[in-house]
Amino acid sequence: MLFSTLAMQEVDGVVKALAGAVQQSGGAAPLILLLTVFALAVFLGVEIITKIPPTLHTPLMSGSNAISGITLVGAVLATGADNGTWAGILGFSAVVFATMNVVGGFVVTNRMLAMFKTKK
Amino acid sequence: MLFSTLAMQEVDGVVKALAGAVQQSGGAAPLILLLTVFALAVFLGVEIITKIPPTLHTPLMSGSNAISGITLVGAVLATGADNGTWAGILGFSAVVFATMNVVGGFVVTNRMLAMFKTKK
Amino acid sequence: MSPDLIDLSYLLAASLFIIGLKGLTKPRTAVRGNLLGALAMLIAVVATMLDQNIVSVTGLLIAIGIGSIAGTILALKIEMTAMPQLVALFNGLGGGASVLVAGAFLAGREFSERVTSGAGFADVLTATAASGLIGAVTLSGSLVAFAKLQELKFVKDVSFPGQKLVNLLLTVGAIGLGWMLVTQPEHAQLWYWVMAGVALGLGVLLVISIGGADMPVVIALLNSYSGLAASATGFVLNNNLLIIAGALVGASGLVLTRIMCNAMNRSLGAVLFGTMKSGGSSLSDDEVYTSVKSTSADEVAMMLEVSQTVLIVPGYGMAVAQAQHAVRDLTNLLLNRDVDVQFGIHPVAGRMPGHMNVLLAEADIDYDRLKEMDEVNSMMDQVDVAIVLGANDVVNPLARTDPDSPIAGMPIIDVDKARTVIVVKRSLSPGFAGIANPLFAADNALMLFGDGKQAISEITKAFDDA
Amino acid sequence: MSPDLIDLSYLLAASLFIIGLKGLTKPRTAVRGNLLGALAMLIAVVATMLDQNIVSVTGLLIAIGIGSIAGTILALKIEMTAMPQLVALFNGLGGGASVLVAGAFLAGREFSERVTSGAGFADVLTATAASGLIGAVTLSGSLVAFAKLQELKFVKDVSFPGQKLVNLLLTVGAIGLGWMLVTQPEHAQLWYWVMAGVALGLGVLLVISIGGADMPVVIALLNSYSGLAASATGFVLNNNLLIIAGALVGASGLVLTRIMCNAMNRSLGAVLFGTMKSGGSSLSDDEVYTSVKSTSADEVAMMLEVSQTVLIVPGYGMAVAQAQHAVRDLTNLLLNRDVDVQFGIHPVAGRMPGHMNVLLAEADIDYDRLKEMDEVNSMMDQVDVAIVLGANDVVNPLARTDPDSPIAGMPIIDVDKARTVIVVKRSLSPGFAGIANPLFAADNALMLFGDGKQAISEITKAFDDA
Ligand SMILES: NC(=O)c1ccc[n+]([C@@H]2O[C@H](COP(=O)([O-])OP(=O)(O)OC[C@H]3O[C@@H](n4cnc5c(N)ncnc54)[C@H](OP(=O)(O)O)[C@@H]3O)[C@@H](O)[C@H]2O)c1
Ligand SMILES: NC(=O)c1ccc[n+]([C@@H]2O[C@H](COP(=O)([O-])OP(=O)(O)OC[C@H]3O[C@@H](n4cnc5c(N)ncnc54)[C@H](OP(=O)(O)O)[C@@H]3O)[C@@H](O)[C@H]2O)c1
Repeated sequence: MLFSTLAMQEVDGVVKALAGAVQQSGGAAPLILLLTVFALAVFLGVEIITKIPPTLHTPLMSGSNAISGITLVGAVLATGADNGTWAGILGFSAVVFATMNVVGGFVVTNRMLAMFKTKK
Repeated sequence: MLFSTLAMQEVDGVVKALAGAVQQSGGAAPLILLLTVFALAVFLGVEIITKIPPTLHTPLMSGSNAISGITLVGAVLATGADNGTWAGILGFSAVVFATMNVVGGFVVTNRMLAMFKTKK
Repeated sequence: MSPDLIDLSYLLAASLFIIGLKGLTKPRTAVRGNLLGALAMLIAVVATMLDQNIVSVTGLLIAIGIGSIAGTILALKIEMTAMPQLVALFNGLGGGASVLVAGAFLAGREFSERVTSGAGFADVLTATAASGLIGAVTLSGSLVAFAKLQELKFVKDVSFPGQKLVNLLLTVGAIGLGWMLVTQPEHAQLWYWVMAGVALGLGVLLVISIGGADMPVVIALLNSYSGLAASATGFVLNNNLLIIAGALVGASGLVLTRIMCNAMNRSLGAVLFGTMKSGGSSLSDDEVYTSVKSTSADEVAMMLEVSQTVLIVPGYGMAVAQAQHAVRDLTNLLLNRDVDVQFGIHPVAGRMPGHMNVLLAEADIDYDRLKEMDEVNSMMDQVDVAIVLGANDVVNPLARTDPDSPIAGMPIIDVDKARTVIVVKRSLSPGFAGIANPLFAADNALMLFGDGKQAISEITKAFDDA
Repeated sequence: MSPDLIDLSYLLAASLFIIGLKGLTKPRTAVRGNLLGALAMLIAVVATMLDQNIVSVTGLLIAIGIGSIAGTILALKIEMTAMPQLVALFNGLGGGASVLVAGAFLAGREFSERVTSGAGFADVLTATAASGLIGAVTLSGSLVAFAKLQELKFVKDVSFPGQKLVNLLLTVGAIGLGWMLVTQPEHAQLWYWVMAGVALGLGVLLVISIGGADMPVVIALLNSYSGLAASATGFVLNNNLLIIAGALVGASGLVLTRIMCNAMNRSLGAVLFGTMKSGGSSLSDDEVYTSVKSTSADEVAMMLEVSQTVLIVPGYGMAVAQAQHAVRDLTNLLLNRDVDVQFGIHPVAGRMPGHMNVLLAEADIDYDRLKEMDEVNSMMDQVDVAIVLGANDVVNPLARTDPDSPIAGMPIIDVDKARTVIVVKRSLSPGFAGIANPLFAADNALMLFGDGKQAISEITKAFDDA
């Protein structure tokens, strides 16, 4: 008797938990998901770069530097929302900085790479 | 006429269902996160394999085949919860199949690779 | 175990899978890579089982026990030559597991609750359909590939007019049934199993028409499918680990398929759409074998004595005859007498990629002597005697000359350009692709009929006595 | 734009970043890779701006306009030789942006609501602290690197006793302040800015003691940091795209750092902990330059006439003199007279990795003639005349012989082992590392004093007249 009641309770718990687990990503799991994404991207970055010829070290450095200016997206979000003057100023400066990083980075990389082009 | 109306209704249903799925999560859409994880893993898989010597084709095939037996985790979840006899049978068979895939795959890969070992 | 801990274990397992897979791509780290993969799997399964939700642990353990024992026995008892079919079989089981897991999900309590509640979950249903469809194609396709490689009598190359159309119809039908599943979740199980049935048929038809020579490519592709099926199952269960591991295998399988296609000069498209040319002779034996000369072990030994460079090109026959140790002895003897010995390894010699490397490594032959096809072909004019040991298709000049042959365009080892070619095999019967080989009748070719191991031993003996 | 569409755009952008980064690693696809990266960034920014939550579009556009114009002008106007400092500068700006964004988050409305509600969000706070800390170190460190490379007068190599201890204290202090931020969210802004200030100081101290010769490694490392800072910002804002792009850059920067460390024979650990040896002469000029012989363009031309193999080793001086076109003319002339000309490219010749390749490519010199260090060193005994053109540190034999020199252990191009060495430079003054070079006084070495471009032109003329 007691045992079967216990089992029933357990089963009940299980069902609830399973239901929770399946919808989970809204609730408990986002941090883990974000960490997973981070880990995968790190592995990917390592794999991609591992065999690069010295000639391309500098273009890669400046090109990937431009990519790291992705903070621009964060800056746009920060300045865009209505968050008061102080946050606005911070956001505005962040956008200026990040844009310089991004635009300047891609342009200078392109300029550098243009020199390698085989001119026939 | 009739046909097109029916089709329209059907499509409507699917769109609503899809929208529902996404909203249900609240905040960051889980489906997108899962898709992101999937995409990253695909990129990673491609990068990792691109330069593999022919000697290792078969071990890689059987080793990665063993990894694809990860369905085992799904099978364990399926058989573990109390879902009725039919689901239980399906789950049980799935566990047997997947375990054979996993265990057999790793063992046979190991056996194959053991032959390459330099015996001094 | 708390959900967080489980998630962390999954993240750890995923990382280990990645590192393991990477290890598998380098000879030095391959063994460790494989073990890391196994460790990752162990962590994943144990973490899952420690989940409080798991109720019937006994049943689970029984199932795992059965699977482990069966898998281990198969893996340990199988002949080396039968490895490829074993991989195909395991692969099919993996696909089958995906079908069953998705099916169990539809039969489960949570699913019926969600259907009753009327909440939309088209994404999960789509993933379920994908899991079932891809899994079923993988299952039946792999089993057919298994049967073909095992040369089971009841499986023939089947092709009939309109086959492509039938394949297309089945594909459309299976997808349509999947669509019904998504739109009518009340009848999910019905649609699901019908769809799975159709997909099983599709898998059979897709693979059954493909010539055996292309089987390694098919297996690599099916391997990729089984990964994708696992990934789809991950979307069904909202499980990251399944998604990642499945995607890794899916992608790497696809890349491997492409690499192997290049090695055999097949287009990936032709594989994907099941339109590879099947085997079938374009020239009759009588036409080809007009002037075959045969030789003896003594004569070969004499030729070797006056040679400077000997090239050995092994093939499936060496595996069958288990001649690798005899080859090692001959090699050592020749090297002692200052005859240079090299091995020409064709990427698809034997019945699995790397088959020859495995066997020669088993016999302790120096790794540096195993040369890849391109390298060997560029030094062919310096080869005094080329010994073709149980190889056939991989040295068949028809690949270069006859655009209608089933191996047309496959790069071969050009032994016909060596000074003298000795072909060691038991008869004039064809190899895997089932076609005659004009090499055997070439002016510079001599046949040494007999079992590979015995023939090589005889040569060694004759050479040693001389 | 609906949240879903934005998320999908982010996924697309992330994929493009990956493909672009991959493209950047191969000469053939590098240009396209860079453009794909830019496209991805455009998609990401536009998608973000179409978010309904964005209120003040005007301000945003102004900020973006300012940044774009300033960035473009800098990028287009800068001398090729000043590229490295420009990259350092941009990198610092990126780090600074991370500091500001995390700061803006703490100053924002959503944050104060969450603090008032009392809901725990230690993970987000940790990410905020990381973003500020790493970003600030990147900012100040990059600016110092910029100043050093630009050779600004007010930045000297600073090192004082107990520097390591101070660095350690600052690191611990910054982390401690971050911890305060996490535990006392009410005072988050206070702790945050104090922490950022300490981290700025740390960045300065870490980089200021590092010798200029190691600067490229430092920049690669700071580049990696700026990626990690962006990733941390992604955790703050719960934004996948930032996490992925940042992690890609973080990882690739680290790998690049390691590759460059290997090229310069520095340990990664020494870079990470800011303990690289600083420049400083170990031998005085008088000791080294006892028997320097100088020569003339005519004499060199005569030597070239009787040479079969000429090796040109360019360095920073070629960049300063813009001598690459003169070199091209000399090369073509020599080739016409059947003298073989090769180029020895040291991985850190010049002021940025690949600097020499860029310049020589600009002058249309055949890519195949540019040989990497190892290859050149192994053929050095066949070189009749080695022309060292404005290079100094990369051919300094002290790297091999003097374990106390700041370049000790760096692999060099062994021109001292060629038959004759001609060194073209304006004086005996040292190169980047600031140390004397015994090569100039070697028996087989002749100095040709003068500006690089002019000297080479004179040689060409003398050779042509002969
Ligand atoms: N490597 C892979 O991944 C893989 C996988 C599946 C299929 N394949 C296909 O298999 C073929 C491989 O070419 P291959 O040249 O290695 O082999 P093959 O073309 O199949 O020829 C093998 C030859 O070995 C001979 N042989 C069999 N047993 C022997 C014994 N005991 N002693 C001596 N000779 C014996 C046979 O002739 P007798 O009967 O006259 O002795 C046969 O002609 C290709 O068509 C390839 O596409 C490759
Ligand atoms: N490649 C990189 O990534 C990078 C980045 C930063 C730092 N570094 C460091 O920079 C150094 C590079 O070595 P390096 O050998 O290329 O250069 P270097 O050691 O800096 O020597 C350059 C030499 O060029 C001469 N020079 C300057 N202007 C000249 C002109 N107009 N005509 C002729 N000669 C001229 C200078 O001597 P005079 O003044 O007597 O003419 C100087 O000795 C290494 O220490 C490296 O670690 C490299």
